Amino acid sequence: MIAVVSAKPLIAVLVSLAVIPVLISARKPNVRETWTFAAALIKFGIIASMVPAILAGHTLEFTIAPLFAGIAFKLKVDAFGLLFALVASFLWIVTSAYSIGYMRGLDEHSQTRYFCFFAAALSATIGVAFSANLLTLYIFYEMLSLSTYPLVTHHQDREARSSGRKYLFYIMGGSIGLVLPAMIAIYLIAGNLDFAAGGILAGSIGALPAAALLLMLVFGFSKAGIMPVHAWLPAAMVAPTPVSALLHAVAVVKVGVFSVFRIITDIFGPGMLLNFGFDTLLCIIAAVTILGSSLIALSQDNLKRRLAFSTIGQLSYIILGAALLTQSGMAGGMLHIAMHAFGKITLFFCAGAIMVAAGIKNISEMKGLGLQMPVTMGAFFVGALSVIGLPPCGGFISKWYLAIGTIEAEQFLMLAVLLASSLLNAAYFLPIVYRAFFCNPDETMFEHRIKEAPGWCLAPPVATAAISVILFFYPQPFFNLSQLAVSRILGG
Amino acid sequence: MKSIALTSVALLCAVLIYSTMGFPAWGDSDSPASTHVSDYYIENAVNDTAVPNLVTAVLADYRGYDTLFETTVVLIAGLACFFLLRRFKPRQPQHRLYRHIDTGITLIIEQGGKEPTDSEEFVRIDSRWVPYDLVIQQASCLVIPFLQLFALYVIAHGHHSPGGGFQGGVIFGATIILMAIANDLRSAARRVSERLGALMASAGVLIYAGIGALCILLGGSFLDYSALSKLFAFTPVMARSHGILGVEIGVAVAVSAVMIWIYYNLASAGRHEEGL
Amino acid sequence: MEELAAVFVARYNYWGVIILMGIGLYAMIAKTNMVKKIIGMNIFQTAIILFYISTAAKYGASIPIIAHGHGAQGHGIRAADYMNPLPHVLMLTAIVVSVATLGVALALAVRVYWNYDSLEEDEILNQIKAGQLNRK
Amino acid sequence: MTSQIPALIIVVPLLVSLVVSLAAWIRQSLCYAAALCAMLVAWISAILVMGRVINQGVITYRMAGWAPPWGISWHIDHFNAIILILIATVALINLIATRSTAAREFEDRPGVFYALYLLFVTGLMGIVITGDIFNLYVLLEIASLSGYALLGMGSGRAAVSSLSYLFIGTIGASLYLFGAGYLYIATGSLNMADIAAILPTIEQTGVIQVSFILCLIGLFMKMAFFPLHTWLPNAYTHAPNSSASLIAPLTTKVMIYVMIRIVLFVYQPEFAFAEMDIDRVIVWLAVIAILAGSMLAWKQERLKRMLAYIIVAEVGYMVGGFWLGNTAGMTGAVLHILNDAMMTLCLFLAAGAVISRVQTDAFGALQGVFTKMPFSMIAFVAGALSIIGVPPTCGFFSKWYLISGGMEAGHYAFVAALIISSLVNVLLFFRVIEIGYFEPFDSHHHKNGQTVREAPLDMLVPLLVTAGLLIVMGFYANTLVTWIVKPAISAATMGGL
Repeated sequence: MIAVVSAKPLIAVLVSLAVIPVLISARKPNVRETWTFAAALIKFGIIASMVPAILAGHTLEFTIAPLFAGIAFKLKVDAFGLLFALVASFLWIVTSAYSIGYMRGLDEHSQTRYFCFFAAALSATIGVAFSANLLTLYIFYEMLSLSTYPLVTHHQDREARSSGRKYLFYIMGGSIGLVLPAMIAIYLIAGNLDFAAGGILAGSIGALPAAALLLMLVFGFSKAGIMPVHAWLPAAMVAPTPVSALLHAVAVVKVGVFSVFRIITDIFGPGMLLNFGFDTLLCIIAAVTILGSSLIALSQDNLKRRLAFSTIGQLSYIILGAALLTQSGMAGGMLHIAMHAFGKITLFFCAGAIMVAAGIKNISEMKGLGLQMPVTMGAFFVGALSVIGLPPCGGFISKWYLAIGTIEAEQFLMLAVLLASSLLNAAYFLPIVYRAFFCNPDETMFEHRIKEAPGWCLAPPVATAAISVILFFYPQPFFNLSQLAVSRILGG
Repeated sequence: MKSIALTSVALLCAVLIYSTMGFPAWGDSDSPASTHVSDYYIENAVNDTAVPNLVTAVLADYRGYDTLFETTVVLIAGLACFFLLRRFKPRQPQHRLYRHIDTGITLIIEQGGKEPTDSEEFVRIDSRWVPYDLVIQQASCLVIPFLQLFALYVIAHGHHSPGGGFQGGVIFGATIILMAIANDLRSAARRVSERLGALMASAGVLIYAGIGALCILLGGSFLDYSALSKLFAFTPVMARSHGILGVEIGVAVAVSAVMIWIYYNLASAGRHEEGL
Repeated sequence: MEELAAVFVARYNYWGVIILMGIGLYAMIAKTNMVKKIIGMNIFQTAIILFYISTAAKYGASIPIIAHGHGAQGHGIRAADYMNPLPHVLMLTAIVVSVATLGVALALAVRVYWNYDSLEEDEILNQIKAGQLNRK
Repeated sequence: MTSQIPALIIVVPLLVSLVVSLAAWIRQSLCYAAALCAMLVAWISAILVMGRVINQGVITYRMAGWAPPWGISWHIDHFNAIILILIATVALINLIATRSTAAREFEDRPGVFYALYLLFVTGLMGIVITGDIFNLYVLLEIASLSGYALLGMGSGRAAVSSLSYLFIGTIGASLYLFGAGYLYIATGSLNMADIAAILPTIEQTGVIQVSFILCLIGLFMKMAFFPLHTWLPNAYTHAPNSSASLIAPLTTKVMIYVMIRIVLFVYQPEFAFAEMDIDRVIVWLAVIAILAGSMLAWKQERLKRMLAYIIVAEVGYMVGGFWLGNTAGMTGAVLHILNDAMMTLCLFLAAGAVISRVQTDAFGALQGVFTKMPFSMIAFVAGALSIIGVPPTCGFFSKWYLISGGMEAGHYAFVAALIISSLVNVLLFFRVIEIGYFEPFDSHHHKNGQTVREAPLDMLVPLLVTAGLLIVMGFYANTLVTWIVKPAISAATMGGL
């Protein structure tokens, strides 16, 4: 393993920030959107260009500034971070396209502000993925929280206001109230906050304080949506759909999960967690969230809210994968970051397309919609399959590894939870598809025929759905990265 | 409230009185306060500065930096009173009052009436109750010159006897205030106008600070008067002595002017007319 | 008894000063009239000035002006013969500061009087409260 | 001649203030330019002095050429050099930013305003630079008296608030003077270094203890340490904007500097921490101060008043951090002096910008300010985030040190208070932000058809510079700590506590 000093990670983070002044000064929407696209493409290009080096077993590092004794503001690209960054930056391209269609389609106000903060949020996301230590991660995490606040509250109405409050309460409350003191305590105990395979706390802390710190961090990174700190996510669904799609299905929530994953593997370390038996504790926390959220999702009529609760459950799959502390479990968790991202973003895109074309938000109003919007609902079906974890979609692969992981770890109860949850997933997704394709619409519902959403809104879900399928047959890029990452964690 | 105040103050006093038990006895010439630093002043001040009045020597030389700011504090008080109180827009009175100086009769002139501005025999006053007392006016006329002379003596003789810029300046300022009390604000302001007072106040401190800054230009530290010997044909020790005199003059100018300025603003609530 | 007297004689002026300070402080806390508070403040500051001056005293010493200073050029000056000049110097400064404070305080009091036509704390507070109610 | 550079820091503003007060009677228009030049010179010389301190160590400047215990001398080390830069920077930025505000607020007396402004700055810098406990008192009064005048010039309640500030401030300063008198009786000296050398050698008779307590209480009054804070909110709320944004960031911070200076360099840690044994009590008081300040801020309905109560809480941060008595806590306290001054400046300037356009700072009137004044509000948000302690703004870094200091000392109540206060700050600021951001601009609210638009450039540029500095200081926090704060503290504590 060779640590290569390279400015690439920094540039990858800064690209989207650099484009903000251009966005502000651009008067015409076309220019603004072109620049957003350009930034997204460049960002993805830079991140993709790091893949060969990482696959060759190197890491890329860049120290920006020293912050405290022993901690620097430092970026480091390893396989896991790159996996996440690849997913997020690729989906930004797709989402940019979708944003254009959606924002124009609904004629939203303050589009400049929207694109600016979107770009800032992406910078923060990539920053989290490339953080070399907990403090750097925390800095980007906070940056992400704040840059998404104007996006969540984009509509600036009463509902947005109360959602924004909830969002801040959970996210900032968690990060300032729990993560910050826990982080400082860890710094005082370990002397640094670097992410290191095998953890930095091993051997220097007793079981009880370790449990306290672990819980503070797991619940403090409330973006991961672990129950009971999940309530912000359904509330945040008041945001415009592209925001929900990219940020609340991919970037923001996955940042939370990614942080928890890092805590488990690189701060506490598998050895220590096994010693103290915390793996079971984490598994139970994850299992409760998985089942609980799926049950709640069943009862939601608003499509976006149902998707939100589904997301909460799927996030805990990833945490479950990490908590299993086995080869396949971890690999499954990491893969799920990618697979779920493609599946869920498809679903959100479809929900948005339905909003734009038909103005429908609730599932009960979607009878017969499949006949009117066959492409959209087809993509929705593929996405749903992927999230449920059925072949031929990518979601199957990650769930497969998770299941193997539970067996490896001899946590058979967790296997049962996984299976039960898959059933529940099917139970809340398939009726939507069924209703759309096989129920006859009520007489009054579609008086005039609904057209498919405009091309900008339609192409992205189709593309992501297609990729979901492709990933089933060809998961190698993500699979190789996850294997590399896991071998570093467990081999170290 | 009062009882709480009383008990807490009494408690504080008790603690402080108890703490005095650790003090050296009063008048003990071996106490730290009377030996450590002060002995140096007593034994060396005359050699260092050629000023027999130790208080003056310490005040204007050893601790001249303190004294500079002490003078500045006075200036700040003047500036603050002006800043807070001065009202430039005069009231537009219904009528103007003039007093016939010889008889003491007050004339009320309504708006539009002919005003006796060109006559020597009338003086404008601001309110009917402006005192007019021949005995006081004449007595103050007699006293004021001597008081001012005395003020100058106190300033000039600060090197050898109790006195100096502050004391002299205050006496000088008090003479003008006496004039304002004995006559009225207008007649005092005719002698020393507000503008003059304000300029003198700043100029006085400027003399002090300027001498200090001059020492820097001549290669010494700030306020190191011995550097002045390069400019004049003094020995460094005499330069200190003369520097102290210069500084004292600055202090006197500033203090006297500020006293007058504060009085004008306070006594008239910023209008510079008679009466609050 | 004699010991007690000795203690008293050695410290009574400090005690007096402290009591004077207490009086001033009490006036500042307990009096509601602004001018009385200002007077209390002056008493308080004067007490501290006296406190410092007390430390300058030496038994059997003269005022701190060197006799025949010019001729002797400082030879044979005994420190014990002269009072400590330093506290005098310091207190000259403190006096000036307290005068300046008095001036600023009075100027502020005049402004207060313009606004509220009163120098009584309670009345001013009432007016402030009433003003706030009116605004609401 | 380079040895005279330290003198410029004090002498130039002093001389120019005198020139300005002369010019006020001759040509008012010269005053601003002169004040600006003076602040620039002072700022540059403060930076040069910092450079010399870093390269050559402590600078001792002998006033009038007399050696320390007899004459007054300045003692410039890392600690006061950086505070000098801070004061000069804040004063300079504020001078530029409030030019038009001052012209409006003091239409017929700007000259005297600038004279007092410079004298206030001179006083503060003199407090910081001096090495003599009595000289410190004199300059304290310089700064205070000009401060009373500047604060009292506002309309409405300003005079009464300023007068009560004057009462409490005078008691505080007099108690300090009284404490200094006790010290003088015990040691016979007024020079800080000299006293520090004498104190360990003399017999303890309680005099030193009492002097310590008197000084401390006096300074607590001056720095508005809860429950002696009552003067602060009123004085800052009703003051003219151009003086509030100068005085609010600096006064309390300089007083905390004085406390640290006196405790570490006069009484010395061994006495102050080990013998007096009041450190835990003071940290508990700080905990109460932090919580009370935050809670009281929550109850306010005006921007400046809310900020004033936040200052009360922040004073608790610094006092508590210092009295934790370990290196991390003290580092946090010193760093927070710098950061808090800049944050407060940023917020007060932003509030001033808003007031200059909206005419009031009542929360109800702030509707839609985000759309009308986006850049001012960006700066406001930056200041708010810094107060909350969000990285990478500087507030985060000092909070980090404070919290880790609290953890090291095992004072978990202090840690909890810091965290709670951060969370309350989130609520406080987002309440304001919500009003400005969500509620549409309502033209009915604004009488006389006032067109609310972005603040003028001469106000906006310094404001944005300040906001930018908050982030720059965040990134350079480590540099500040290793180059300046660490040497400052270790000089006093001989490397360890």
